[in-house]
Amino acid sequence: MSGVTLNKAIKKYGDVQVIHGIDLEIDHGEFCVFVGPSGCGKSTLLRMIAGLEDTTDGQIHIGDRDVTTMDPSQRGVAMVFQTYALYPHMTVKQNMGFGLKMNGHPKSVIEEKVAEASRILKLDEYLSRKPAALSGGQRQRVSIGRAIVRGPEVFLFDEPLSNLDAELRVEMRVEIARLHREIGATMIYVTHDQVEAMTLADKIVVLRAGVIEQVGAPMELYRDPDNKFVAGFIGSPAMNFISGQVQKTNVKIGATGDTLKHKLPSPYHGRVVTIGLRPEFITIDPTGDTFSVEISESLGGVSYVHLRADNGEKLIAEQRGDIRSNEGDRVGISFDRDTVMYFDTDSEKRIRI
Amino acid sequence: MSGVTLNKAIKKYGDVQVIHGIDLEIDHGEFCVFVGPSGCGKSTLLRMIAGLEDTTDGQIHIGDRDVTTMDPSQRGVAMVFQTYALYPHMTVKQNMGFGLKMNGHPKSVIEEKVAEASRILKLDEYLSRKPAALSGGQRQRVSIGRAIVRGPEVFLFDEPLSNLDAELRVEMRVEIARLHREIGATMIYVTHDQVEAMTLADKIVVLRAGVIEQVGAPMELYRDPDNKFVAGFIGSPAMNFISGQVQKTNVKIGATGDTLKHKLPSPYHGRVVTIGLRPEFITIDPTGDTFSVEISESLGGVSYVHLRADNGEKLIAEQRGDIRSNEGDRVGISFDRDTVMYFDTDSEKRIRI
Amino acid sequence: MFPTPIEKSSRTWQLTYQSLLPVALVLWLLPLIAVALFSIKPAGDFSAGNYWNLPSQFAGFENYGRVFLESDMPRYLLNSVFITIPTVIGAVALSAMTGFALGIYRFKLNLAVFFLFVAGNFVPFQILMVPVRDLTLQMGLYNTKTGLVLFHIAFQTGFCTLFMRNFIRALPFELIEAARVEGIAEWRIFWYVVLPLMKPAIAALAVLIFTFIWNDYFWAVVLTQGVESQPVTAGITSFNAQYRAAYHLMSAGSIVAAIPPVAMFFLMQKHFIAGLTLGAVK
Amino acid sequence: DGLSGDLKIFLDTSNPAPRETFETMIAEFQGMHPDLKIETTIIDREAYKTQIRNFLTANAPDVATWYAGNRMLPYVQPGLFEDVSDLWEGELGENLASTKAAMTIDGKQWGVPYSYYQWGVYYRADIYNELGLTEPKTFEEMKSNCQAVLDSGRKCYTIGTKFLWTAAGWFDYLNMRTNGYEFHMDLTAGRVAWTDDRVKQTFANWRELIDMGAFIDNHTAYSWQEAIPFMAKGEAAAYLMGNFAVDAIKDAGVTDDQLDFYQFPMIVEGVPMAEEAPTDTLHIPSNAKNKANAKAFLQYVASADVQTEINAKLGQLPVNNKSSVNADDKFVSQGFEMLNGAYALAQFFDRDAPAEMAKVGMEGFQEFMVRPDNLDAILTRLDAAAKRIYK
Amino acid sequence: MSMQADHSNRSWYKRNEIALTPWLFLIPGILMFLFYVILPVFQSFYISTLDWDGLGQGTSVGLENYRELWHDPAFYISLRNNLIWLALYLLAIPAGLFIALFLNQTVTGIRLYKSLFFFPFVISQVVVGLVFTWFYDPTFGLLNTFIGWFGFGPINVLGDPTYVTYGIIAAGLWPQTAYCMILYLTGLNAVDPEQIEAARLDGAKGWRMLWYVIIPQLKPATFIAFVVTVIGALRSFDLISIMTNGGPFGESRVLSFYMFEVALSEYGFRMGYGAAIAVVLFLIMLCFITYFLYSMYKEERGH
Ligand SMILES: Nc1ncnc2c1ncn2[C@@H]1O[C@H](COP(=O)(O)OP(=O)(O)OP(=O)(O)O)[C@@H](O)[C@H]1O
Ligand SMILES: Nc1ncnc2c1ncn2[C@@H]1O[C@H](COP(=O)(O)OP(=O)(O)OP(=O)(O)O)[C@@H](O)[C@H]1O
Ligand SMILES: [Mg+2]
Ligand SMILES: [Mg+2]
Repeated sequence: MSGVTLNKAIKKYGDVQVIHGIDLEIDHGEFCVFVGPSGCGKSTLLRMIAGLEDTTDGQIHIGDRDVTTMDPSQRGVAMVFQTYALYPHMTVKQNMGFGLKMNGHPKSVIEEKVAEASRILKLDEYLSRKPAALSGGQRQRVSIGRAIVRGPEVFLFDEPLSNLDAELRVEMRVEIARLHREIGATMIYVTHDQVEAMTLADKIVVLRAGVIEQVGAPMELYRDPDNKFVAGFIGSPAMNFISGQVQKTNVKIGATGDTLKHKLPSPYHGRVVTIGLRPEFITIDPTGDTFSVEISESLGGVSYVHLRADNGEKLIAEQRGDIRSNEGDRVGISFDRDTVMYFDTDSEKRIRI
Repeated sequence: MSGVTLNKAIKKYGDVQVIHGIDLEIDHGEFCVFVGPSGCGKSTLLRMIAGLEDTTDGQIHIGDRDVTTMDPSQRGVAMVFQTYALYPHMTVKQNMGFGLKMNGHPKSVIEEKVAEASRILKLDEYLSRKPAALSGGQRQRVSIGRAIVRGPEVFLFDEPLSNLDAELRVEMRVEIARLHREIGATMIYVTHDQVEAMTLADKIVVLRAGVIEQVGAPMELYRDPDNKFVAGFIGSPAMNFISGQVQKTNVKIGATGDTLKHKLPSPYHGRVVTIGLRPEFITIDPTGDTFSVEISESLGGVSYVHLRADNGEKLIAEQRGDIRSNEGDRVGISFDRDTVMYFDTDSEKRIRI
Repeated sequence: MFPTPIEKSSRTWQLTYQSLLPVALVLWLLPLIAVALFSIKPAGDFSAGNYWNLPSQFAGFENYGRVFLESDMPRYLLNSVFITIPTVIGAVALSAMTGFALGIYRFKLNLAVFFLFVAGNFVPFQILMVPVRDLTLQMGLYNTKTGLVLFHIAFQTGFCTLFMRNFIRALPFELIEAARVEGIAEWRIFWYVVLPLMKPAIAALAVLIFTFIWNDYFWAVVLTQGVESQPVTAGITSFNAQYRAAYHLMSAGSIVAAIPPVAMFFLMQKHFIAGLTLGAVK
Repeated sequence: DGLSGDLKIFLDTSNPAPRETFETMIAEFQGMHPDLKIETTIIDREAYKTQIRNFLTANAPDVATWYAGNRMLPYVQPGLFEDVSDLWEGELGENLASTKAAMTIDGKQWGVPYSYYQWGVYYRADIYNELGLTEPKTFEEMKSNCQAVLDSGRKCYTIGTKFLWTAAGWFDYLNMRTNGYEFHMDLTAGRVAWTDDRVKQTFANWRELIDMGAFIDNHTAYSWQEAIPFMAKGEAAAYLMGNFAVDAIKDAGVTDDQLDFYQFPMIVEGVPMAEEAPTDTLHIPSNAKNKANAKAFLQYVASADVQTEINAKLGQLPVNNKSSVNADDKFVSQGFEMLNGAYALAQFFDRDAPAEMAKVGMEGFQEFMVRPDNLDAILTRLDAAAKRIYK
Repeated sequence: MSMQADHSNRSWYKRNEIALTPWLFLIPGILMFLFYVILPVFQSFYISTLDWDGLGQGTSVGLENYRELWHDPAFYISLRNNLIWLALYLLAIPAGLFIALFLNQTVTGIRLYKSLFFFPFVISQVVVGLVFTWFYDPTFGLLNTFIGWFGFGPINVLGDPTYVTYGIIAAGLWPQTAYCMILYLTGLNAVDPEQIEAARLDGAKGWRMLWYVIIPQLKPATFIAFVVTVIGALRSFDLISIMTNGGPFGESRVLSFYMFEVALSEYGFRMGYGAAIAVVLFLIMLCFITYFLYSMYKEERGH
């Protein structure tokens, strides 16, 4: 049993607190992704689990062992770095076997484990090359191989793909998903790439400023975000936010003047709330006249139409198929009432209805 | 009249030929984007137009002047670099006015032109800052300003946005589009970003290994590519390619065993061709049983379903809405017959029908 | 041991380390501290055999006073200044130009010329002694500061070129291209674009060359003699011959000779270290 | 009749006393010729020996100090010293007659002497008294004295051989006392092989002293000045040196009463007693620009009164026989007496032998003093060097 | 627009500006360097075939100087000492690394400590030589005072032929170690922290971390330290001149000092012979120059 449990984990650098008491449970074999804006503490949290940063307060358990004060090498974790962190002076084989060698494993065992990892990662051909003679994707594969060889209970990834180009990124992403299925170990993965988070995760942890905003499966976060931050963060292009005036039984949209038949809790009556509308749920109505098209960006199968309402609010709508809107056109929009979300404008909390 | 014309332009580095006789006409005021895989010669071609690389053979005309052997400064071009190439020891104002100053223009003229450019780019506030005190997007704006100030006939951009982060990239992309509309000068733009190419270009030039594969408007290339390379290059996710067996009046798809009622030219009869199918035109049929779902990547509004046929061929299908396929499911696919393209398997040429 | 930062280790080890530092420093600088101590001792301490105890009285003013007032040291110091400063200016100026030419332009002999400078820089300079001395004699520059300065400039150009060229190589080439597209003459590119960007390199190099030249002894002995042109390194030997066995004065003289480069190092520390690393490791 | 123009003088009198003497003397000369622009450069004595060749060719002064004897040869031969035979005509020549031979090469004179001085053994009279010793007259006495000194926990002789030449003083005396002046001159002139048995005899005598432990330890680390404190502190009893050392010894704290002097004792009966008496000289480089002024200066320095005056201060002997010796200085007067009675005067090893030979030879002496067992190898080496140098 | 130009009547210079400019910039530097450095190297080769006292005309003696060198014991002593210098001077590299590791911490005032440790490199070798001469002095030197406490008896380091070269090298190691130290300190700054973290996860600690992970990453610094140390060892002159003047009886000479002595000292002025020694020294250095240029060439090509 090698889940990871954080219990009120706190990290301070001097007087600056960057992790504010995180409670989190990651089950054995789960693929958990940390996302959040830059500087929110994703890497710090991961490194605390790895033992590369001291935990100022609180506990970290891996399986049933309290590892809070253990050495990194004793925690049974392996880490894959954004910059690969391969030893440039060692061959691929030596890189992968280094950890075992340092821990005094016999040569034959090392050979065997390296062979197995390189088979899984299709690196056999490159075993005697130095990292400098490998492409970016191959390097990242080696650094994953180095992790596999040590047979850890928990894999930690810190933005492992962000140094690769778009094509390779897709390829490696699929590879990591396959690896997870194959090995079945617990994996914790830091990224700021939407697609990676959505496609890889069993569980996404959204962090902001050292605090967890929401934890859940990808589609759970997409469909049912707890607050405006999570709603805006998950999904691409990002959710549109416009203002609405709450009335007794409905909400009046500022940009269009339309009303939505939604009864919000009474404390909101008469107040302004934030309405969230995903671009993919908006349909453009060429006969309407509430928005003007600012730019229409066509990417082939899909176009993004930038709309501006007369009150200055902006929306992006996704448009599929062959209908094209042109710049300067006047259009209207329509959407399914059920796809709309409401947020408290001040607290940014979701107003569930 | 300041279009750009290339006439059998050739570039050799020593014995290595990297540009193989390019013929190209770019009209006055046109926004032309060069795309192609890394190393295909996009930058080289742009730098030949700028005069930063000698042209080994062939001619380059700007307007009606043959500029093939001219100095960069005499060609009436301005260039915007990926790394901005701002002079770090000069203020924004000095950066923008430097070229004019060195060429002996009077101070008043310089002031005026700088003021105008900074107005267009909304840089007025920053005129007395040094580049180090600017954000990436502002720097790129200054470097564009420097180009504007000189009032060139042709603007050259070499991956101007690739050093910016995703959000800024979108913003600057829109800005460049606006600039082009406003100034109306000829612009040549190198990128390897699909979205930039599709959204900015009047005309896209697809290069491969120093040769032009196809020239055309973005949607033209999307809808009517000349060959498999262009078809695969334009559009994201990339077009799927599967094999088909040509029969007299129809084509039999290897993966599904279905036949398409398409009469291909007779030389192909009995041969195998490549069938191109865009992911966005594939609909998944949950009742079918021709493919197994390998992975389904859900991004919220859209999912990419990786399918594998029993003959080992793979497809990616885009799926919208709430229907989800799960890994291991057996499904079928359907698509509009008209969205299919055929390619010669050997020459990779498009087979038009 | 390395990568464990000290702040992560145990409290006792931290304290041990903190107290070890000054001890190590004193041991390391022991010879120097001794000389400094010598230089403020009165003569009597030495004849009394009191070499290593604290001075019986502070005689610093007297000793240093004699160095400055009763010997040629001030003239030697001045000579050093007049040799070092022009050399620094000359070598930096020449190498800024050569570095620019070799760093920016691609021409056939580029690498050959560059390697010529590098190889020349590593020559054991003793091989130049006989011919250079002869050359200087023939030009009538023997025993002049000019003769010494000219040679130093030429020889240092090798090292400085290596340094400058590598620095310029590391500048973004787009800056040059941007300027070329703007129609700026090449020499103006040098003057207005490259030179301002080279300021840190120039500062680092200037400090480095300053110490090299100030501390030169060999060429001072080969190309000059006598108080009218010899720098302080050579002067100190005459000074010491004059006061042989007068350890307090010799020490004071040595300290005086050592102070300018040390002061330079302290004032310009950042540049100095940048110079060493840039020049060497690039 | 004041001179005018420039006069550039290079001196090697870098020790404090001689330095001051010369500065005073030049100031007086300046007083006589107020229009003359005199520029004096005083160079470290050891460095001067290296630099003279340079400045004679490149940057010649009008007057330069140097040494008599063979030591002039390397500069006379290539024509770097001016022939000053005309100064020697007439009265001055007669007055300086005793050194004329030492100043003559090819029948011409190449400079004028200003001083010479005796060598001998300076010793701590108080220690000798304490031990009941007297000045030795023979080598046997010298050794027995030495044994007594050693037994008292002191060393017999201090010496600092870092700059080599001090060891040559010992060799010169031992060789002249063992084999005689003529043999010594033949040896330094390359007419006798270094492997000759007679030379070995000289070294054998020297070795007796070395084996006794007569010399201070670690002498290779010291210059002659740095060797003085051993004597001053009473750790060593005597010092074989030139008379110029007296000042320095006294400066180190030895009083006039404590210090005395004796002639290097006889070793082989019947060998006439020759002495070391190096002559310091002044020359005019042929490249000098103000030769007339220079000659006037030389004449001035050679004159009886000036020699009297400067030598009194230097604690050395005037060459001009019209000058008077400072009778108040017991070392000077003793030395004067000793030299007057000398069978012959040698200049010093490094002035009698050619420069290169001197260097190789003195290195050999130093090595011998540290590793006497290497004698054969040393002598073979010296012989090989001599064959090349004297060819 | 503003940038139209009539390229018909551009001056010849204008048309060839890019090709000509580098040479215009190079000329002063190249001339100076050729004149004072490159030509003299070849002149030295020529002079080494002469019997010449530095005045007037030399006479050609062919390879006579080299033949004499072959039989000259002093030459072999110098050569031997040069090799000792080369070998022992390299100790500055591990010593510098050791101190750098020691100082590579972040505690208050560490910058000052680093600077003070760097001192010996900044002061002139003349002063270093003097300081160490006194340090070694057999009567009052600190060294002997120190070992005196343990009942060992004075060692006459600079006066004893068996110790003298080692004594001088030790003095030379002092500034050289400081030099290597600073190179390593900057090298350590450039060590990739992620690799160290990776190694920590791999369980590498202490010496094994140093040996397997840190030192390989310091290779560039080591290379430079090696080059400057070799050059320094072969150029060594100042210390010998100041501390022993080659003695006792020539036992501390190295080639560069010996050639100075032969060519320019009071007893010498055998320019040809001196040049011959210089040529030998140059040939030894040539091995290293070639190695260095070769590495640089590889690097340049690599880009
Ligand atoms: N050594 C340190 N000392 C002080 N503050 C630090 C240190 N390391 C990180 N921080 C701060 O801790 C916060 C969290 O940093 P962290 O690197 O974990 O962010 P992140 O979420 O990984 O961001 P990114 O997406 O940019 O990698 C940041 O505000 C950062 O400034
Ligand atoms: N100076 C040069 N010498 C030799 N070959 C060169 C040189 N510069 C470029 N090339 C080669 O020319 C080809 C085209 O290079 P270019 O930089 O134009 O590619 P690109 O399409 O801009 O690629 P990227 O998208 O990576 O910028 C490449 O194969 C490259 O290796
Ligand atoms: Mg991070
Ligand atoms: Mg490019």
